[in-house]
Amino acid sequence: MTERRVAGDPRAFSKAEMMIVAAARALEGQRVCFVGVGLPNIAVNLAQRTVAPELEMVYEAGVFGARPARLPLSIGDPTIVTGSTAVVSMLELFGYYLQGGLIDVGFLGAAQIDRFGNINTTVIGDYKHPTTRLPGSGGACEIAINARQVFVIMRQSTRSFVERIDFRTSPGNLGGAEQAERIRRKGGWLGRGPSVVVTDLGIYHFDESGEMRLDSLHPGATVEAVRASIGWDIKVAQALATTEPPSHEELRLVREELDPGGAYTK
Amino acid sequence: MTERRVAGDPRAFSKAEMMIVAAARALEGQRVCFVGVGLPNIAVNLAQRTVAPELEMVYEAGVFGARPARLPLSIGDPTIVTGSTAVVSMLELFGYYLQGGLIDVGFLGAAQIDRFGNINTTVIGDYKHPTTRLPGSGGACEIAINARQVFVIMRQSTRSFVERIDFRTSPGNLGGAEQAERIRRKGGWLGRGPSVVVTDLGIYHFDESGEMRLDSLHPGATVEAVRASIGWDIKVAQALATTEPPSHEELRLVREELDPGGAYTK
Amino acid sequence: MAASRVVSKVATMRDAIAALVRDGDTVAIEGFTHLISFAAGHEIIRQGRRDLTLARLTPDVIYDQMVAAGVARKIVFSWLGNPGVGGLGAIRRRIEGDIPEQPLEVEEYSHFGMVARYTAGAMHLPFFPLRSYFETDLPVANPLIRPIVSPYGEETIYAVPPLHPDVTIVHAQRASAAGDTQVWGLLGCQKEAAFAADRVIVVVEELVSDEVIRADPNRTIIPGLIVDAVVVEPWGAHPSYVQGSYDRDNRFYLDWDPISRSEDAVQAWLREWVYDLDGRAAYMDKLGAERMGLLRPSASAPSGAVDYGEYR
Amino acid sequence: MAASRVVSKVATMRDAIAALVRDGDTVAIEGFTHLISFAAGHEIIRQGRRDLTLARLTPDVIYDQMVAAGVARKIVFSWLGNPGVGGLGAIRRRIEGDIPEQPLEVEEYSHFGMVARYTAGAMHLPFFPLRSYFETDLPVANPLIRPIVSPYGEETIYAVPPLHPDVTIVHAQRASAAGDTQVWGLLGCQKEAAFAADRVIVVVEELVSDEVIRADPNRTIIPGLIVDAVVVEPWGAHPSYVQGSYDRDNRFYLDWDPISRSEDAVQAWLREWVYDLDGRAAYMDKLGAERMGLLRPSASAPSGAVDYGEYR
Repeated sequence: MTERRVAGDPRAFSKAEMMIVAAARALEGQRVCFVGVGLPNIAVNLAQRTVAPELEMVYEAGVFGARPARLPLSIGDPTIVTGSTAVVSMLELFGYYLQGGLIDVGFLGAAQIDRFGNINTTVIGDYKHPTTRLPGSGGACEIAINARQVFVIMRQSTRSFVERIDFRTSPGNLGGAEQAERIRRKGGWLGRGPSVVVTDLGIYHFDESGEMRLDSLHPGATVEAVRASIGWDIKVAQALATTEPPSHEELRLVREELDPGGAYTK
Repeated sequence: MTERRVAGDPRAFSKAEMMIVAAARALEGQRVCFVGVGLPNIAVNLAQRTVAPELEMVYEAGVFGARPARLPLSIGDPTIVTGSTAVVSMLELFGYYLQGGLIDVGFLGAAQIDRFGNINTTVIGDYKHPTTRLPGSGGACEIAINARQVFVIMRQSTRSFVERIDFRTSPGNLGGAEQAERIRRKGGWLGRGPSVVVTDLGIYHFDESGEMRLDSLHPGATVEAVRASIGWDIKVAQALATTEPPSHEELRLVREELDPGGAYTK
Repeated sequence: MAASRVVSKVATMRDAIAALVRDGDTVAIEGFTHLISFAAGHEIIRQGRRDLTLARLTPDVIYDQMVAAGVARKIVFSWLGNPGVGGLGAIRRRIEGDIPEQPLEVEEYSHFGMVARYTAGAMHLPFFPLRSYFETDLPVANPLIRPIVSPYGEETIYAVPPLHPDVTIVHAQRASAAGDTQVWGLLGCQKEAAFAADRVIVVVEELVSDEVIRADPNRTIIPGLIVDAVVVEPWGAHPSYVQGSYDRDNRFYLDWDPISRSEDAVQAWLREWVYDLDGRAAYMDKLGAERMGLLRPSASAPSGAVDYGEYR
Repeated sequence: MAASRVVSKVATMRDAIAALVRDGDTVAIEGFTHLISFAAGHEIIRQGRRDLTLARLTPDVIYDQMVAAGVARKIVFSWLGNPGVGGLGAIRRRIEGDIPEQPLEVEEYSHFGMVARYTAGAMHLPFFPLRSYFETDLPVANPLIRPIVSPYGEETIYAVPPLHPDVTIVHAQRASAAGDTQVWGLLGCQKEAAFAADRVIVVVEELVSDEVIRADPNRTIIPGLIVDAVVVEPWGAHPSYVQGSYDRDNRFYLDWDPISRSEDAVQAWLREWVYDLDGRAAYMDKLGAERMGLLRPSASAPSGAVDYGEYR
């Protein structure tokens, strides 16, 4: 069954599966997670079924404490409603839950990210005359500001990990940790910004200067492959780890329960 | 049975009953009424049972379209909830219904009123060292500003109808119609201010200068009695009317259905 | 007590759109994933409205279709996509300048910004304050997002202006003939969008008696007071969904992706599914009973009842 | 999916107040006529808390009792009275200076102002804007009510600052052991007061399973996430009421009027009904079954159920 994913790979899992599993594991010990659209959705649902059974999933559509019986394709699916703890208006969700400071982790995807974790999901090219029009902020801008910390999951390439993002939709560590700290304190932000980035090649955290650092390589990935797919000179941890491959149970959950159609893991 | 109310009165109704009946009649043709605490409560409930069966009663407690099965003693009684059209948070009631401009008539009581319909329900005497501490604004301040028009029901005396109120809790026609119009327009107020005052002696409207004018005397009341209980030189309509006495049905509703204990009509 | 004589606001979709949606209007068909009135959007296309400003947090497939049909000159939004699937081709082509004869203006916020705009509209406030937009390019892209200084302690946050749609259209599980409307499941910002609007059309799965509404007043999200028309249109939200009635038709959203990539395919789809049909009943006939059957919930999940008590 | 291991927050009233209400705290016992936790107020009196700032839209009889007992140094409110009856004597005497050894500071708003303050607190906003206070003496009496200029078009309206209670206490029909709380009937501003608070105590008529809550998630007003203690105290709102369970005890409110006029009578009442009893069960015993019987709703008024549907 695993063959259809990565033919010939002895470990028998895809890069997308590794990314989703690693992202889910990052939620261990977290309590309240705001679930972004796309890849975060499957990662957070996997975490609730594995490392974080007490995780409260918050969907911007207005749901607190979701218990989806199936993986929702959209983040406003009826399965996130039935059996949830609370369904509230979006005014309350964004006002009382998010801006009120109750979200431990905001889990976002991104089209472009820079070394300080600033995110673009708005346009490629000039705003008024875009080469590519992307979806825009949705809730990402306020999640990045108000969630206590931000996790990011995205595929990496020189088009997505760039020296300079074309539009800043969601603030990360701005121009560096010192500036970001000063501005967050002055503005009374509740969020401390980005803390983990999980890609199809590895796991990154942010160092004291607020800059992204490769801390763990996924099985089969190399530092060279990482460097070749990042638009700046990426910092690499001295004690670079190797990500534990997906367990049988993690793969089973992804393949049989969460994404039997392979929409996320192709 | 009427004897216990006004012994010896050939017409057999009390001044309080006349006041409540006249106030209820003033609601004829109105659609949405915000019901203040105290006398407005019985007047509006009577109106819904007589001249204004389609009247939508709004209670600041968070009820739209109340159909009280009994007269509520307090304006947060359970009988205003059961069978109502909508129960909402007070944020929505005050924000979307009142400030949003959906209230045709705000029906208020008052401790002091001046010739321009400005109202005091806060203190008698100095604010910091009051002779008498009154309840305060409650919702009255915002009702006076945001309801399309304001009706007032109160007993009159030289202590309540005064040349100068001790504290302006709820704005009426300020220093006169011209000033009030200018300020309302500049401030984008939705309300046009007070339009009717009903007392135990008569019915008042506001003339072009924004000043109160006696337009109708209740049966048994005299202009002299009115003048003796108002702290300024009250204007009296040239064509002074006499208020139609309460009908048998109006009295029956007040005495048997709405206030069998006589709490409002003593 | 005297019985209230309620005037029925029940109308056909055709009559409601004809009477209440006008060229040049700002129209909000709201509903976050849940309860999106595709039926109303299709009727607006059929009646050939022009120069609309279309407001919605997530323009979704319905605005892709409406923009493709040429009804809009502008969209006001916060997230532009086919949720969980991809992009909205018809809208993107017009924004990216591929169809120069049909330019499309954009006015862009974040989700909370859009919700706050409707809320300011509903509350008749000149602005709504929020802690979004700090250190982003959004206030540069949209100068209507403005800083505001708190009167307490000099803190600066951001404000958005009120949004007052000329018409808000919402789909709901049920309403009375007077327009008192009840919803369960995701509430989105329909209440705020309705209170902010000049005119309101409610489209429902089921018309119910006043007694059903009054038995559970805490479920009422929109009072008939602000409703201009009640359209009874079962399945009117397809391919969006109605909690407890039918599922989101994810296959439709997935199928839209390749259609949306081609202007010709979109126009062909509009001919087949909108112009050549006279309304929602014909659309559902064409969709077919088998597809509808697949969208039924797998089982019922009753809420249970609560007791309000009689107080006489 | 993995079952979530819920930590129970169920506590006795005595333990909850002992652990969560501290001298000098700002305490909000909210509930507009409906669901006022008299039981919590009495326990605070019994435990002899001091220097509290008591916030509430309508201080009501419960704050009259608490102020008479000397727990408060200040009240924050918008309407000070015994609704439908008259005044609150113990509070008035202290404001009017009749008991100079127990001065009582006042900070006064309008209803919408208080609601807006809790809302700003819940939303972590530095202020909330509103169209009240124009041309009144309230901003003079309370300089925390301040003008604010809109960033759109120069319009000036008013603002109020956030209110962040140290503890908010609400009564509700039901909650789970985790603190997920559901209410029907008047909602007041309990949700906003709870989200604005640092600590939250929920007092309920009935403890229910997680399944009851999750069967109707639209009725949840407070998530267990923000709740510190769940106290199961049937009749804990008397003489206030619980929709569907018991009526407002209007006789109690009427009887309070003459008591409240005399400081001695108030102190005697507190001895008899608070200090000499060890909790709510003893209070209800003393009130008696006959009185309780009179307060039952005259009949049930069921809401009816709705269907959320299973989606697997």
